[in-house]
Amino acid sequence: MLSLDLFANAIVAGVLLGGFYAAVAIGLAIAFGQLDIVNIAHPAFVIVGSYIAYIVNTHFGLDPVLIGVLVAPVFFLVGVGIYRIYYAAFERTGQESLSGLAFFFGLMFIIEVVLILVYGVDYRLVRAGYIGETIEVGFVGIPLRMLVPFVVAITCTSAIYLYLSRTFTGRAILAVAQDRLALQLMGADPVRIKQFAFGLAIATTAIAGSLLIIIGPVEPSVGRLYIGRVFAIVVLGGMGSISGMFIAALILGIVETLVATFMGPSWAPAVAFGLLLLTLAVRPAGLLGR
Amino acid sequence: MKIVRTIARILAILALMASGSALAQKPIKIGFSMALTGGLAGAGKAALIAMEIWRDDTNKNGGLLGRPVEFVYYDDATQPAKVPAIYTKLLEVDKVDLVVSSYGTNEIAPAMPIVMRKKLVFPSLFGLAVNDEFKYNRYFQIMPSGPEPKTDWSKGFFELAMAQNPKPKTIAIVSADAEFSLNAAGGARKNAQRLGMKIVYDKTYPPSTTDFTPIVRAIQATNPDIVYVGSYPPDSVGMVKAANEVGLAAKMFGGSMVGLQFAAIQKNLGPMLNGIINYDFWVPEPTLDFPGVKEFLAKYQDAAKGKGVDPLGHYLPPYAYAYLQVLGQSVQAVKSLDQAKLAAHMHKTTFDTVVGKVKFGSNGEWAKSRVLFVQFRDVQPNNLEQFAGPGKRIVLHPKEWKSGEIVYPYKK
Amino acid sequence: MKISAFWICIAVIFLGGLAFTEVATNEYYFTALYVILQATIMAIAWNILGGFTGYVNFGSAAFFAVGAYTAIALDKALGLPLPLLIVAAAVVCGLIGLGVGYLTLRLKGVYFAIATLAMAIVLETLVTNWTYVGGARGAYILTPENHLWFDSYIQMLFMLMLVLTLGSVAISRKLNSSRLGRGLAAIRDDEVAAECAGVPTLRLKLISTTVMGAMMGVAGAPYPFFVTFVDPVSAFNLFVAVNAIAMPMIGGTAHWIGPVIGALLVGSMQEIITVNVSSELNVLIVGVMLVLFISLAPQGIVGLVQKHVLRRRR
Amino acid sequence: MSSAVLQVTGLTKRFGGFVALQGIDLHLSSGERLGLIGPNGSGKTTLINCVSGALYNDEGTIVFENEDITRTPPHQRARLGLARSFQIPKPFHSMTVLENLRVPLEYAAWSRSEHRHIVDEAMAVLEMIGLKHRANVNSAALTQVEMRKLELARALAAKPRLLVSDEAMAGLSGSEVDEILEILLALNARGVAVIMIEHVMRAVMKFSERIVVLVAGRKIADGDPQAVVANEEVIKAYLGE
Repeated sequence: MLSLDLFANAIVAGVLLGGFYAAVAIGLAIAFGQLDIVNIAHPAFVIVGSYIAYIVNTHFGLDPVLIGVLVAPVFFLVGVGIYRIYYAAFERTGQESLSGLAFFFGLMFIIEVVLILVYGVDYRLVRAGYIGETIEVGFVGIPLRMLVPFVVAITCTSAIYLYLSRTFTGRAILAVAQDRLALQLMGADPVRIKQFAFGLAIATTAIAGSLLIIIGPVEPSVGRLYIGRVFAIVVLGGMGSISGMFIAALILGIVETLVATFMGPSWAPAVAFGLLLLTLAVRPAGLLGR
Repeated sequence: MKIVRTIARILAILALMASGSALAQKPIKIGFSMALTGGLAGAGKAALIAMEIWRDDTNKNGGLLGRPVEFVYYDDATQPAKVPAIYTKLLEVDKVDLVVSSYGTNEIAPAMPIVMRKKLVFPSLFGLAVNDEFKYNRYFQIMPSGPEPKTDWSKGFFELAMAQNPKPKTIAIVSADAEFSLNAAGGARKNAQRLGMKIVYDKTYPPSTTDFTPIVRAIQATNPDIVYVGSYPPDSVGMVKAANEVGLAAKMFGGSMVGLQFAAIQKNLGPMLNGIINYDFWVPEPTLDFPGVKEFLAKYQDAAKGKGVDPLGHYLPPYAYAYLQVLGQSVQAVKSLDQAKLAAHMHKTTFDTVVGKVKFGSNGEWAKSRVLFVQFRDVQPNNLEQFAGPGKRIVLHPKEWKSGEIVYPYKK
Repeated sequence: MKISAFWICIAVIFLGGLAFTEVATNEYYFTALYVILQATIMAIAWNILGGFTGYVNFGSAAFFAVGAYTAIALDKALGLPLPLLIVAAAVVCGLIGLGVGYLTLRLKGVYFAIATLAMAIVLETLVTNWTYVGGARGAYILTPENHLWFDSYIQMLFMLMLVLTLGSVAISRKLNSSRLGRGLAAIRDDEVAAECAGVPTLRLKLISTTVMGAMMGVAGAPYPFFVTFVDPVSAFNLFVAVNAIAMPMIGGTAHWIGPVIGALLVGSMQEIITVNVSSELNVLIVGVMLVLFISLAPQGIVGLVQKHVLRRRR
Repeated sequence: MSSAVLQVTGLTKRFGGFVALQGIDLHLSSGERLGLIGPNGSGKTTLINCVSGALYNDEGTIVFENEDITRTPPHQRARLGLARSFQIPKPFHSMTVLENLRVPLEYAAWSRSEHRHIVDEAMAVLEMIGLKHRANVNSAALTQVEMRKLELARALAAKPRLLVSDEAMAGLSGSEVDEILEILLALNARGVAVIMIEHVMRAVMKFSERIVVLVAGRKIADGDPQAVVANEEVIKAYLGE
């Protein structure tokens, strides 16, 4: 049963899947990891991204990834707007943890239901030339449907990683998580920085959404399936750490695929979340905790 | 003046109520719950459109027993927990005369105890083997799975397999962790064992699975002759794509994949579907051209526009129309709403419907299975219209409805 | 004197419920009320941990489902009567709650919330793969013929649920307005300070999570007999979890009456909207109400009333 | 050494590889007023965290009123009569000032005293601390100095034998510092031993009967305030070389 090519294929598939998970989780790694905003509606925004990719793709035949990139600025503005509400209602009064959580919980349901009211619950798909094609490298097959999201995810993650570590605003975002005072001394307004960072976090969901719909069909409540996964990844990766998040996403992808291949897929979610529970219980700081 | 007018009005109403003619005009209310939101809403909404077409058709022809037909229905949101409340409300508050079921096993079963307590006939829409548990003699299932639903379901698939030369010896069974697909897979398992096939892979996967390639690869590694899949729409799509990408080398591939019957998914998958042998209930092949079905579909396709439901409506809507036809024809035949008489009539009669002749067995399932196994053939990319006509989904089984020969192995 | 007023209230509601079963013949009311009462117990239970103690539980549906599945398993294995099934569900879910309580040793705030989410998924996977209770296929429970002296089974279930709800209210009130309640509130406000003020935080948190778990199990145990068909997807329904959070938040989390008000209000509204308009709007309205209340009236309805009363007094 | 309230012996605390406290010995007699000083990061807060139980020490023992409390959880220590206040006030912000005091009265002091008139007792504490007029105000609405007072009041309500006051005066004005100082002295007059951690040297010198100096996790001086302040090592640690 444990043949080499099966194993190699499982690892490759896991890495590809993990890359995609990273694209979904990166926005949360910023919002939750850096800004301490528990945006449980994050996957719902991803689904909105998927729907926009679906609509534009069906009407104009644009490539989904391109749509995601084009729509990202709009999402950025939406994110800024949401942060303003969030700041005014919760953060300023210092009751963000519990109430903020419930706020995003409600937001998630509103997004989902509005999508259902407008588009129904049918599964939506996109068309793109590469869907259905496979590259064979030796005995390892790489479906382009998974490879494209992986490449986009890597690009996206590295861009954000570089942005956070190399630019002034980026470092200010990192600082917001750790030392507000230092940030103020640097002459930056923490609220503006957080607003920008949250906008950035939401902007990534536009791209993640387009990747999701490339991989498989999407309907409004699919997002719920990702809540657990993305939080697992961010926590496993150690909250603020982008590289930790990426490694965690890969681990989750690989574990899920290995379990699906060798133990039976029905145990995959339990293993993934068992892993999360274990991490939380043994090392709450995650893999590369701050 | 006002008082006089009021008294006059009351008298008029009383008179109306007393007179038989007015009573005859009182509509017959048919009550049901339907999944108009939630996971099964796509199907539920399509069913509702078909049912409304039946209502309008019936009323155009003078209604039932000379009375117009009226629907009372509520959305169960695909939540079984809502169903009991809806049916009690239908019976206790709305005082409906007849009830029919919602769509799908999970939404039908919770209504059963309430319907059973009131001893009502219960025409049901696509529940798999619900009555195996309840053994209710007034339950009638329009889905043609056959007298032993779980095993009859996939019998045709295996008969097709056994007719090949050389006979396939090994089989992989994979299904989603959910009610219908597990039952379908369970039936397939029994059939395979009965035929002495070797089951080389037998696993389930959770509905939340994103990537199916690992599963297909694991199946491929066991090198089965046949791959039998029980899946729901999103995973059916994932499975077909993954099979295509991995280059699944089985000789037969398909089975009980829900979703491949829907036009939008067919259009998206396009040529990837070619060769797959999957169950279906109605396809536009000449052998299945039952009286009335074309007219019905024309009305449906017209009504479905812009409603976000299946635009062609081959799979479920004719049956949603037919289960009301069965009920309506029975009411007309026994000339009353007496539930016992209706039940007796439904048990003994062969009904003529848009889905052909329907005869129920003693457990309320079709007396003889008519699960079709169709093979996708010659499908072109990105084209919805092609599925409206014949030639793309060839009926291979049962023999009476056969419209073409099997392509075996499935990828030429 | 106040205590007796509360108990008189409880007794009146109980007798009112009994009288209702005598008077009303329309079974719909009992079914609808059952759903609302079930949501009320869930809301009260969630609030014991979430509102009083300050730990957000996203896994309410898991406790509910485990309660339901405990009932199914024991009904199938031993054919126990319903009251014993409820006790068993309370014990099982209480134990799970106890385990969750130990999680709080290491996990605070958001981490705890995420852990409960993960726990729910792990439990759902376990039940999905547990074929004895039907696994993913679901399980049927045939409604028993016997319904004591009530006219129908649903009337009996309704009275049972009413008694359980009243019991939950009493427990919740006890936990809220006693010395224990102040200890829980201290934990919610600042756990370290509470510990230093002599509050045995771990023990109180364990009490809190155990009571919460047991109560949710109690709410779930009669569910199979109510719907007659249970599958993991419907039992682990996220909507159960949402309601359990939204209802106390809308009603007000700090006071024991908050979740009761929230559940009765939102629950009846949901029932009316489901029947008259559509279920989508129903979820939408719950979502919008939740967001509005949290942003504009974080203390919930109870908070609004308190504010209003205080202003009047001045 | 007869009536020791607190006896810390050889206390060591490490965080990973970093040694925060190294073999600290600390003795406190009943009713004594001790000042604990040291530069930032010298381990003062870690030491009182170990004493109050928020952290467990890796080596050494802590004996409180002849009872070994080295492994006793913090709430048990509070019940024995060991109270602390926090550097950053941590009021129970959903409660009124009065209710804030009920928590320690009902928990920490519960087993050691009569508890028929919780409200009266709480009011008495508030009277002493000068917060009586604010009793029914929500604690989140207090001013900074009132928060500090509440912090002390809550520690007092635990009816302690030993109070550890962690920088209760940081950032307060001169008159406010005097107010707090008065409260602590009044408390001490009732026989409660006090460890005061403070950067305000004026207050420390005025208050302490004895001063202990921590530098980089080690105790470098212990004795009469004047003598300690004159100690060369202490001056070096504070002023640098």
